[in-house]
Order: sequence, then structure tokens, then C-alpha cells
Amino acid sequence: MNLILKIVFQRLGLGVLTLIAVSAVIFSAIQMLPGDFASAILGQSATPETVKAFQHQIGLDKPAVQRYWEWIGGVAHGDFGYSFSSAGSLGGGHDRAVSDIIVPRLKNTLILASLAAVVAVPCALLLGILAALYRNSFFDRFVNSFSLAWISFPEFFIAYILMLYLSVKFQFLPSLASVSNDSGIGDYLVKCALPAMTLVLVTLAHMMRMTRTALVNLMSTPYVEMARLKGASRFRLICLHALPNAWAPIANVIALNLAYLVVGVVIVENVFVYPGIGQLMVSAVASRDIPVVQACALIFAATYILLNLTADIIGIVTNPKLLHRR
Amino acid sequence: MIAEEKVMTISKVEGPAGTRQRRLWRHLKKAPLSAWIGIAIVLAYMAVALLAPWIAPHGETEVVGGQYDPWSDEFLLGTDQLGRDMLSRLIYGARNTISVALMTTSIAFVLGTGLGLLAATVGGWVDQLFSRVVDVIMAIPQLIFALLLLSIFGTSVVNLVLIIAVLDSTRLFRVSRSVALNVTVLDFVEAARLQGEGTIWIMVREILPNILAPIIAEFGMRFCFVFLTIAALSFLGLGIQPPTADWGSMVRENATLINYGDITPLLPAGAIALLTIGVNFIVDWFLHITSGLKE
Amino acid sequence: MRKPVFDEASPLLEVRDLRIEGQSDDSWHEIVKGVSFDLKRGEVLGLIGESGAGKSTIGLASIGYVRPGCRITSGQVRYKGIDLVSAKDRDKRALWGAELAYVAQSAAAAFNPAHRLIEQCQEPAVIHGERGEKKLRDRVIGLFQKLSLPQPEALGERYPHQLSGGQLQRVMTAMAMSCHPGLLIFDEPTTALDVTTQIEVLATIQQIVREFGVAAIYITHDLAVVSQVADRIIVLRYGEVVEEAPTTKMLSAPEAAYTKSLWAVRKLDKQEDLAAKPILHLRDVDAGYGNSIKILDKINLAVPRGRTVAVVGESGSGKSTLARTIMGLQPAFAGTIEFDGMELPLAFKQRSGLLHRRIQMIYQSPDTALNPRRRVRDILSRPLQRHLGLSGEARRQRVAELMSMVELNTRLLDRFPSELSGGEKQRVCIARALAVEPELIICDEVTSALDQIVAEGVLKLLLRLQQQIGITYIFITHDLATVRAISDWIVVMHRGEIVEQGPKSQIMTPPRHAYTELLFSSMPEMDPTWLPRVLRERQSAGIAQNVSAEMSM
Amino acid sequence: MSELEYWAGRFRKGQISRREFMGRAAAIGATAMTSNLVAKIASASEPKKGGFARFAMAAGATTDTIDPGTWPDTFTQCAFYGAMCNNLTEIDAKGQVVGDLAESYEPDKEAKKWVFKLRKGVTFHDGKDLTATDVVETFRYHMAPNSKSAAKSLLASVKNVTSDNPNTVIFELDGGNADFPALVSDYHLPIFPAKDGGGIDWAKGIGSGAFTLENFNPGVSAKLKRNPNYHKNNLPYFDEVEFLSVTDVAARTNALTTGEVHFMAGCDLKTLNLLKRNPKVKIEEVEGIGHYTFAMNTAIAPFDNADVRRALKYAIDREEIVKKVFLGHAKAGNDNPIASSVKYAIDPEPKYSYDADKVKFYLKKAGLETLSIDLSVAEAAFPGATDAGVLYSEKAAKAGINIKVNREPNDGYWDNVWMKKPMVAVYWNGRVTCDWMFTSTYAEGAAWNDTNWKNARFNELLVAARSELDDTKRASMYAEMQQIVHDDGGTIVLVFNNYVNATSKNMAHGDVVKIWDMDGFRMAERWWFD
Repeated sequence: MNLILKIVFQRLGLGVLTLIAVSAVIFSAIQMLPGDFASAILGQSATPETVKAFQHQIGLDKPAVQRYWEWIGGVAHGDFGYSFSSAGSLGGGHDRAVSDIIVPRLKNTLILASLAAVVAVPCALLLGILAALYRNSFFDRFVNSFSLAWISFPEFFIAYILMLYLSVKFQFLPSLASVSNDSGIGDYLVKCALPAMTLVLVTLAHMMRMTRTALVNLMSTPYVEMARLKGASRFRLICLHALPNAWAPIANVIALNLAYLVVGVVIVENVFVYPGIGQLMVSAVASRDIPVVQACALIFAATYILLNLTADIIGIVTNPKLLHRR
Repeated sequence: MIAEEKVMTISKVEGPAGTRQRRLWRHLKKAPLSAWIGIAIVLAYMAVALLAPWIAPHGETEVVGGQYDPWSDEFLLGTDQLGRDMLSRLIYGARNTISVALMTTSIAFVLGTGLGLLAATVGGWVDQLFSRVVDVIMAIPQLIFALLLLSIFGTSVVNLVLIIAVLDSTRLFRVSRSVALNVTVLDFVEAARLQGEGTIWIMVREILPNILAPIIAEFGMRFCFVFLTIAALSFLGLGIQPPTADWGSMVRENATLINYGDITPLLPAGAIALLTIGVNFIVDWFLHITSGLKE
Repeated sequence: MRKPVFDEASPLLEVRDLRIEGQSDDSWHEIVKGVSFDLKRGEVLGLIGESGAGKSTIGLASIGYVRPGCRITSGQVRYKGIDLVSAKDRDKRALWGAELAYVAQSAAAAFNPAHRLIEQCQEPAVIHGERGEKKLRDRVIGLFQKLSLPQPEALGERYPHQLSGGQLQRVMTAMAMSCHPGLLIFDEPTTALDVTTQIEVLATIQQIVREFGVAAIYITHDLAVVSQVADRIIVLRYGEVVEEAPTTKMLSAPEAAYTKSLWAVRKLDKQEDLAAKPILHLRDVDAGYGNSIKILDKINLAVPRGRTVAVVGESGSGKSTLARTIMGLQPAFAGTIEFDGMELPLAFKQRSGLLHRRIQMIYQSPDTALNPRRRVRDILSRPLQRHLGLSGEARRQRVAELMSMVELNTRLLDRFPSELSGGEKQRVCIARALAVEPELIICDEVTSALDQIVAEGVLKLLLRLQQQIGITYIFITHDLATVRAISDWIVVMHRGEIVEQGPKSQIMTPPRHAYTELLFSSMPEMDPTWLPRVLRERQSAGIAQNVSAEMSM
Repeated sequence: MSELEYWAGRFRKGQISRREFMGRAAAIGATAMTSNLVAKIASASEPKKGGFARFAMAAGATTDTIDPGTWPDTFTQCAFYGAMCNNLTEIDAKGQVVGDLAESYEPDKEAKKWVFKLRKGVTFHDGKDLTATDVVETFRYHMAPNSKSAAKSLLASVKNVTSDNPNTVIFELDGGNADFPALVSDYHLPIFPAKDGGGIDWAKGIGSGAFTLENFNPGVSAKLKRNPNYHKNNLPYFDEVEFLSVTDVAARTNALTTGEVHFMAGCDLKTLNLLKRNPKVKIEEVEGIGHYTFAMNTAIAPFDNADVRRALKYAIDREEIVKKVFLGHAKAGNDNPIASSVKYAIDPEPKYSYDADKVKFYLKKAGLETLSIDLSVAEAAFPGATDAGVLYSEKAAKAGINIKVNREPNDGYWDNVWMKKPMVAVYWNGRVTCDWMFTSTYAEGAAWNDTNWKNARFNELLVAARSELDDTKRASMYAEMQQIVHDDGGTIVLVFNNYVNATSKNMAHGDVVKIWDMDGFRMAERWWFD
């Protein structure tokens, strides 16, 4: 177990280092964005002096390196700073902590992602196992070709098709996923239905194919042949002999897809006007609200790293060679 | 879209190539229906893209009719919001979208594979450095990073191609590195080292030919994803810019028509999907051959 | 399942005119061409032949299984009167594991890494409907005990990777026996093992067959091994039966010419000659991985010019590390290496191009030693151009010359390695090494991946080249027949140390160092009485126990 | 009131049936017109109270705040200015300035000092009475030296704002400005309650307006409830309103057609005809004062030559652009930035329309055979800028002017392109008065004089007209200025864009204010469900 702990800590350390590097990359990229918050928010009627005053108040006139250290120092203490929009147009304004802005959005995104994941992951596993179980059957061929074709659709295409049929033509579900903080569970479920379905459809095929591939690959290993020669049924071969060895690749693809559910939903959020963190970030980029952009990007990167890390760890702990050392 | 690099690493070094044409033909003869469909789709698209000026009934940006003329004998698929012929734009769109995606994938391919090979061959700190940099880039969601970079550098086609290429090369780097690592441990690479061969020779002459098959399959797959990424960026208004015809922005421009049950805006989306399906079918078949996966 | 009437007197297994096709390059080729044989209860049949003879395919077909990519085109396989060729999958599953059991070549690959051994050993019984955790467990542990596996109670709780190859092979035998099958297939169960381990597994198999009275098919390419366990031997070649006879008769009086040639392979012997100055001198060399893991300990070795030094030892003894240290691929931590009177830089990268040329290496597996994407001509031309600056006609001529030196037809020049046979590939490797006119060639197990007859050809070629151009060889091998065939000087290695070295004549004959003795005496002889005799001798000397103890570590 | 009108009123209020009304109408001999009348009356129905209206806005960002110094988009403008607050004055449907929180306002002789009398009995949402202090603090908030308010420049001419009693506010200007009452109707300048110790308290979202703020999710939604104590009679009609930020036009359209919202801002012009066919939806189209221009830098060659400018003005086919780019939902400009709905607007002669001969004539006059120029455009300048540029280029080429259309990045367009490149596409919101428009963009030295245009006569008139209280004189002065801009200016006023919104069929309203979109941003206050 010590070895596993060691590996886990190593990965964790590497993840943190990557995150720090990511923060630097993000910070510098954002520094290079043309235009600034002041002119974005004040629009046409801002004079250069007003813009200057604004920049001074939000600290944009400090050197970049100093701002980076202040920012990263704050983040290390869990303080993401204040949105530029809290600057107000005269002194003080009212404080809008970045975390206050992000938390409800992140909550929304996580709800949507978990809704989609709860449906997609078991379905993908089940379909993948079934396809591997009935390999080369009509079912397998159908599911395989269909899923291959399916991952070829742009997601906005899927979104619009769903919207066309389920919302416009038959009016089963609302097309606007305009949930708010005080929405109840039922409200969330109804409003999230379409975006969640889109996400399920986008990710399902991918995870299913990976599950199938991983299992089919293992089916040609000598130990599966051996189990077959013990008289094991197909079901037993797949579920007892192939599956326990396939967790690592499957976990990897699930992690990638879960990460996608959280970080890659910009388009889906856009189409359904879902107030998630992806939309928040795009909007923050547009209005140059740098603290929010940075925080979002960092959260995305952390999510990605964390999920990959989890997949790695699942790969490690399901590997008996590491779990039970000689 | 999502990276699929893990799928790729199962491929192994392929057998003889001496009778390459013969083998190809034999594979083709045995190819499943899906592969044939894929090949037919891709060939058709290529023909349309190459022959666009000759087959398109009207010019790419030529205004020939009224806004949103319905389907008719003159304008087979009607006209768009500026009165340009939809069919012609769809045909030119093939040209623009495919060439941009192809250019992007090619640059990503050269960059990613080159560095991946180098990292695998040289190893040590070079490998560490490249791998960590790639980790960092990959940790930032691609679409959002592309969005940021396009905002910084502007949305010209050149920038679009370069930015997506760089971001996408990270995936190719990973794949080519891991496949190349499997090859670098083989004796013939050591034998070449023992003969005193240089790194470049070993990379290009000894390793590259042996990892070409999985890498080409990856190329196909990346092409699809780049294609979808560009469509997504166009959808967000940051892709190929008008008046150049491009399928992603054509969908975006006409998206509201969907609310009225008009399928015209779905045509470019369908064109995207169909080509991706075609390429995916071929890649799938190719992977099947090269992985030696006997089912 | 409908049970046909089965006559106890008739053969347990009848194979009639079995024909099997295999798929390669997307076309079907017949790989088993009308094989017939019978097997009685309690009888052990040896299937012997070189690679590609169809041994494993026939063995698996005997229990009604064909691997993906193969198909039975005609013939019958009757086990207790049931035709396994036409039987439904469900009916065969009922027999597999219960009546028909299989022991695979590589136990490490054939055990599922995710499950404990005890679970896997109980599985055949569980699949066939036996219940009672305790009962099954006790039965498996009983088998472990019977097969003298160490700590039989605890062993089952371990995972496959926690055991050594020899132990795993024995556990797999126990697993095969867990339902007391009527027929066992042993598919080269000892090929991947060291000789000292092999002897244990052979003893186990012999014991099982005798005690349980099962019928078995034993597949191998090693005559000496098969003669220990088989009552009857079938010699196969290209999917056809060459000869079939009881073991004793087969050993004493083989009839077919092919069988005779197989028998003759082991007769090669080189006259020892040590009158030469050393070309390579290792003094107190320590080496290993990284900076800390030491594998070689204080190696002192002198290699006489124009002669052959054979380095023998089991896997893990450090033989290959020694080769790589000399090449500079794993630079020595300490000590000096002197080549032709001058001190060699320890790391390969620091050596000059000329030194690269003068010391060459040939690998064990010609499959991985040749770039599958380059033609033979390119493979041979490149060193000529690089080291000797040859080009055009001169290079073409030299390539042709090299091909004739290694006795290959120049027709093969335009082929890719995968279009050559194993022996041809190894000859190309030799030609590549020779191309730069080296003085010392390190041969790392160059014949162990080859069939015996082919290996003999390669050895002969190497000997001839030594006589003609006076090359020095360091020959790394675990095969003692090869040692006899080629060496002048023998170095015996064990756990990174040289336990004994000396002229061939001295090492080959007792008295010798205890480990050398164990190694040499474990090498099977073509004599059915050899195994019991050795085991008896060891038991009295207490060596076997030591060996077992060592292996269980 | 005529008898017919009387009966029409009763019918409208449901006091008599349609049949009865028809009968009455016949009785008074108005048969011929009654059927038309019935239809008209039914559509322009009497306002009804009640309902929960949801508005899908095309704008909205997470950076939106209740701070009146910002309010960069229509979301904040409608939700806060329009629904939650009031100004001293507002502009009515006829384009006239009328008092809102101010009951009356009087200038001194030179229009340098303005005295506003506040309406009595107005309370804020928290029950506090409106006093002059609130007004003074509100204006001081924007005018303070360290203020970053967008309205600061607007109030640059205000020297001081004071009050001598709770009902009077006095503005002292540094020069005469006859249009000052119009100026204070700006959406940045609603009155917020003063804080103790100075300043205003905007963060709580307490105004005097028709609705009180329930909750506000920046970039997502704002929900408001009817203010029962609103000072305007009978207003508002809705019980509750919610503003949703739905930036995707397809999503907005969808939400409207499926009945999830009752109003959508900014229809997709391309599919407007299809939307019109939907029986549950009606289109609201209003001619606006916002305009799209191509601005030439008149300080540099070749735009420093008035003839070249004139040639360029004749080289553009505005009607074609209106038709093709704006699909008819815009009015072709005539290089006069003053919209026809603004007071004192004229339509200068000659009308610019595409004329290759005149282009060649003016080029020749400028001593040129052909002309090659670069035009910088981006969708950020205005939607359709690229298409408009391309069409311009195509037509101009036929008249001997080669226009290279450069697509510029959207991001940073206003920082890096506008007022930097020689000829650029620009969007102007439009201003309520001639003076305001001219002062901000055409006066010499104005911060946003994006054509770098200097015209002595124009500048002289501008100052003179400001303090001229005689309406006729002012009218003639502004007419002359408009003519000068038309003839000599460096701005090609391409089109005035229409505001094209859509509502569900049951949403109704009276005459709408035209200067800003959405009934002057106040549709929540003024509209009702039928």
C-alpha cells in the first residue's frame, strides 16, 4: 500500500505543479487580450481619463508580475479576488467576490454534468459490455456504426435537432434552461432535460466504444482463452475475466468525458442559455473581467487534472501488480 | 471534441509493406461495407472540393437571387440571407472547410509527431520538458483556450489554422510519443545506435516508418476533431469569417431557420457530419487492420 | 447433453484426418493436413516438431478448440465417442475444464492478473456447478500439496505476478487437475523456463500423469524433454505426421530422414583452442541500472583473439547485462575494459566511430533486430556507406559478397524482413554485423529463438566465419548444447557473479563448482530414465530441496 | 366625443356586445366604416392589469451591476433604468421632453441655469420620500472628480448642482444649453436615494420606478414586482416582470414561439418573414436613431479632400445595402446623423444615391482618375458591417474606386481600429438632441470626433445654437449644420437601423417612444397583456 500512496502523492504533486504552470499560462494569455475591462463596460461614452481612472482602481496599472503574484497568493488561500465589476463607477462600489459569482454557476454546471453522467456512464458501460458480449452480432455492428456516426455530429447539431423535435414541434420540454438559484429540484430536472440529453448523446457513444474496445482487446489475451477452456460462458469471460482488467482504460475515457461535461459545455450552455460556468467564462472574456476569467480557467484546469488523476489512481488501485506486491 | 488518444495506443508495429499496393488492394477487397461507404464519401467530398469552381452553378460570394429564395430549378437548395446560391456555397464550403481542416491537421501532425518522435527517441529531460508542456496545454480546455488565443491574435484564417494546429498537436504528440516509445525499445533501434547512427536518422528512418500506421489513423481521427472544432468555433463566431463560405458559420447564420422546420441550415451541419462519418469509418477500418485485432 | 455409448476398450481420443486452415494475410492456408492418431486412457502422447509444424493447433483441436483465425475444414475429433468438431459450443463448454483440460505455455500470461490463484484454481469446478467453498478450497490445497508447492495453504491467496514462472506452471497444472479431467493438453509447458526450473515442472507432470492415470498430449520441440514424459511420440512437420512410434523405439531407431536429422543436431562439437592473446580484457567490472542497482559484481574476464568465449547462466544471472556493459550501453560503474591493448571508454556515446565498427552485437530475436520497414538491401548497405564510405557498384558488390558469406541468395535482397524465415533473418543480422569488418562480435542468445536444425546451421556458419576471418565471439547462451558446439572458454554466471570459468574441457567434465554441476546436470538427456535418475541422485544429495527453496523466494 | 366614439368606448370596455355595437353604428349611419373600426378597436384595446411578463433580452453579462454609472447594455437599461427607476425628465412618443420626477423646469435667459421643481408625493421603494437631496447626490455621483461614470462627460458642462428647498434642484452650466432637460433623461441618470453622509445607495436596487427588484442574477436574469405606490397613474400593468439574458438569437426565437417568454429583443432579420407567419407572435418594428457609419479620417489623404469624400458618398448603393444586408429593416442614411424623429431634423439635399457618373466627376475634380482605399470592418462595429463593406466595394469598383475591405478582429476593435485606421465602420447609438450628437462626434476636438473633422462655420453655429432659446432660430441653425455635415463631413451615414423585436400576440402597448429601443427601454412600465 505504501507504494500506491507514494505513487498517488507523486501524481498529486505533479498535478499541483501542472496547475501552477497552467495558472501562469492563463495569466499571460489573459494579459495579452486586446482591449480592457474599462472600455468594455463603459462603452462608447467613456473618455480616456475615465478609462484610466477605472484601470487604476481595479489595479490594472500595476506591473503584470506583481499582479500575478498577488493573484496566485490569493488563490493559494482560497481567495479568488474581486470581479472588476465590483469596482463601481464611484469609489468602493459593492464587493463582488469572484467566488460569489462562480459558485452558483459552478453548482449549475455540476448539476447538469452529474445529471448527464448519471445517465451516460451506466448506459455506456452497459452498451459497451453488451456489444463486446455479442461481438460481431447485428446488435454489435449496429451499435458500433451508429455510435461512430454519432460522434461525428457537431454538438450544436444534436442540440438543435433535440430542440426542434422535443421543444418546438411537440413542446415536451422547455428550450430555455434558465434555471435560477431558487429553482427547485423539479424545475432543474425539467429545464436541464434538453441540455443534459445533448450531453449524454455527445459523450455516450465515445465511452461506449472505449468500453467495448478495451474489453475486445482483452478477449484475445491468453488468460481469457484459458478461462474459455475452463468452460466459462461468454458472460463470465467478459464480466469476470475481461472487465476487472479493463478498468484503467475505461476509467480514463470516463474521466475525459466527465471533464468534458464540466469544461466543454460552452456550446451546449450557449444554445440552451444555461447559466453554467462555461457561459460565464465566455461572457467574462467578452467583458474582460479578468479575475473571473482566470478563476474559471483555473477551475477548468483543476477539474481536468483532478479527473485525470482520479482515473490514474483507479488504474493504479485496480492493478493487482501494484496492489499486491511481491 | 474529446481526445481519443488512449484508444490509439493499442496499435502495434505493422507487418511487411513490400507489396504495398497488392496488400492495399487485398485489404480493400475485404473491406467492410462501412469502410466502402467511408471511402465513397471522402472521394466524393474530395471531388467536390477540387472541382468546386466547375461544378458550382454560381460564384461563392456572388449575389444571384433574393433573400431566402425557396428551392427551385434555378437555385436547387434555394438562396441564403444575402441571396447567394446555397448549393454553390455548400460546394465552396467543402473546399474552404476541408482545406482549412486539412491544413490544420497537417501542421499539427508534423509538429506533434515530430516532437513526439524526438521526445521518445532522445528521452531524458527533452522528453520530460515536452511532456510537461503538453500536460499544461492539455489541462486547459481546448475550445476555451482556442477562444482566448483567437481573441488575442485575431480571427484570421492563418491564426485559426496555427492556433488549432498547435493545440491539437499536443494530442498527436502524446500518441506518437507513446507509440514511438514502444518502438524505441526494439533491438533494431539499439542496433542502429550501435552503428553510430544519429538521432535524426533513427527518428526518421528507423522509427517513423514503423509507427506510421497508427499515426495515420490518428491523423484521420484528429482531422475529424479539428473539423468539428472549427465548426464549433465558427458557431461561436470565431472560426472562418464571412464572406468565405464555411459550413460551421453557415449553420450558425441560418440556425434560427430550424425553429421553422426548414432543413436548409441543417444541410451544412449534415455535410460536416457526413464527412466526419466517412473519415471515421475509414479510420475505424484502418485501425482494425493495423491493430491486428482479430475478432 | 446426449451421451453416446462409449466402449471402455476403445481409444479415449480418436483424431481422424484432421484438417485445419489458418488465416494469414487475409487468405486461408492449410496448416494441419490430415492428421490422425489415437490416445488411450492413461497414455501420454508426445507431439514434437519445429515451429510452424502445427503442434499447438492440433493439441487445441484435440479438445475441440480452434483459435480465432483458424478453422477446422474436415476430419473428426472424438472424445469418448463425442465428435468435438461438430459439437455445439454449449456442449463443448460442458466438457472443457471438467473432462478436457489445458496447460498453456506461458503461465504468467494464462493466469488472470486480477484474481487470486485459489479463485482461479477453483473456477473450473465452480463453472461446472460444484458448490461448497470449503470443499473446493481443500481440494485445491490438496493438489498444491501433492505437487509439493511451498506453503500450500497460503499460496492460493497470492496473485499470479507474485510467483515465479516454475511455480506458476505447477499451479496451472493443479488448476487443470482440479476437476480430475480425462484428458490433459500440455502446450510446451517448460519452454519458457530455465533448465533448473524445468526439471521441477517435468517431475510434477510425470507425477500427475502417473498418479491420476490421465491421458495427456505433451507438445514440445525438445526431444529430450518429450522423452521424459511421453509413452509414444508423433513427429510433425508442416502439419503432417512424419513418424509415429513408442518413445524408446523412436529414440533408438528413428526411421524417417527428418527425424534422424532432428536427432543429429546435438552432435556438433568444436575443438578447443586457446593459444591466443586476449583482445578484450575486463577487470573488476561492476555494472547495473541507473546509479544504484548493481547487477554485475567484480567481473574479470579475458577474451582470446579469434576464439569463442561462452557465457552461460540462467535468466537473471547477468549474462545480457555483461554483453551490454561491454558494448557500453549500460556503462560500468567501476573497473576497466581493455580492447586490443587500449582502454575503452565505458559509455558507448564516448566511443569513436571506429570502435563502434570494431565491436558488433547480434541479438537474440531477429524479428525485432531488423527494422521491419526496411529491405534487406537497405539494411546491409547502410553500414557500408556509413562506416566504409562505399557507394554505387562497390557497395552493391560488397552486399552481394556479404550475402554469399552468410549463405543467402541475393534474391532475398529486395525482401522485407517479415518475408524471410527466422534463420534467414538471423543470417541477415550476421551479415549486417560482418559488413563493417568487426573484430569482436557479441552474440546474445542468437540461436535460442530458432528451431534446432536452423540453429545448427547458424552455429556452423559462425564457426566457419571464425575460421575464415578470425573473428572473436562472446557467446551468451543458456543452452549447454550450444556451448559445447561453439566455445573455447566457458564462463558460468550466477546472480551477477562469475562462479567459475575455464577452458571448455575443464568445465564440461566434473568435478566442478556446485552451481555449475546443478546447471549441467539439469540439462535433459535423450533417455527416458534420465529424469528419475537425476531426481533420485539429487534427493540423496539434498540438492533438489535447495533448488526448490531458492525458487520459492 | 362623437357618438360613434362613445359606443366604441363602451364596446371596447366590454359593456356592449359586438353585435350591439354594430347595430348602434348602423343606427348613426356609420355602416361603411364599422367593420374596420371593430378590428381597430379590438387591437388597440384598453390596458388591462395583471400578468407575469417575461422578456428575453439580447444582452446581459455577468459584469452587469446596478451601478447607474455603467449600464452598458439593453439588459441593465431595461431592467434598471426602464423598470426600476425614474429620471427628472423623459422623452415621450412624439420625441418631446416631458417631466417625470420633475414637475417643471425653467432656464434662465441664457439657458445657463436650470431650475427643476420636483413632483410631490413620490416615494422610493423603501418608503422614503423623494427630495432634492436625492437628485443632487445622484448628479454629484456622476460628476465627482474621481467618478468613472459613463455619464461624466455628459455632465461636463454642469458646473454645480444645488438645491434651495426639498422640492427644487438648480443646475448651473458653464455655457447655455437649451437642451439640458433632454440631457437629464439619459438612462444613466435616474434618481437614486441619497445615503447619509453623501453619495447614493444604488447597491440595494432601490429606485422610485414602476417595479421593485426581487432578485438579480448578473448575466442571467432579473425579476421585479409591481410597485403599488407608483407615482404614475395606473402604471404599471404587469404584476411581475422578469428579464432574461438570452444572447443566442435562435434560443430567443425559440423561447418566444414556445411561449416561454412574451417578448424577444432583436429578431433574426433573416427569418423575420417566417416568424411573422407564426400566429402566436407579432413583430414590433420601430425606426431608431442609432446609425451605422463609415468614418473617414479627414485629416489624412485622400480623405482630406472634400471632393474625394463626396465621390465616396456617391459610390455607395445604400438602397441595395438596406435591402440585402439589413433586409429592409433599416432606413438608408443621407450622411446626416440626425434621425428624423429627433427635434429639428431635416433631410438635406441633394440625396446621395449611387451614381457612377458623379463619382467619376468628383474624382476628376479632385484630380484623380481612380482611387484605392482600405476600409476596416468587423461585426463588432455593427452586425452586417462586412457584408455592407463587400457590397460597397463591389459597386464602387464599377465607378473606379477600389475599396479593399479589411476584416478586423472583433476583440479590441474599438481600441485598435476605431479612430486608428483611416476608414472604419462605426456604430452610433444616436443622441436625443442635435446638440448632443454634434457635440460628441462632430465638434472640433471632441473626444470621439472619429473623422477628425474641422469645420469653422459648423463649430461656430454649434456654440451659438446651444444657448439660443428661440425655437425658430435654433431650427434654422441646426438645419444649416446638418447641411454642412451632409456636404462636407467625413461620415458616410449608411443607415439608421430599425429596432426589430417580437412579442407574443397578447402583449399590447400604446404609441412607442422611438429614440431608444423597446419603447425607450420602458416597455415593462408601459405595456400590458391583452
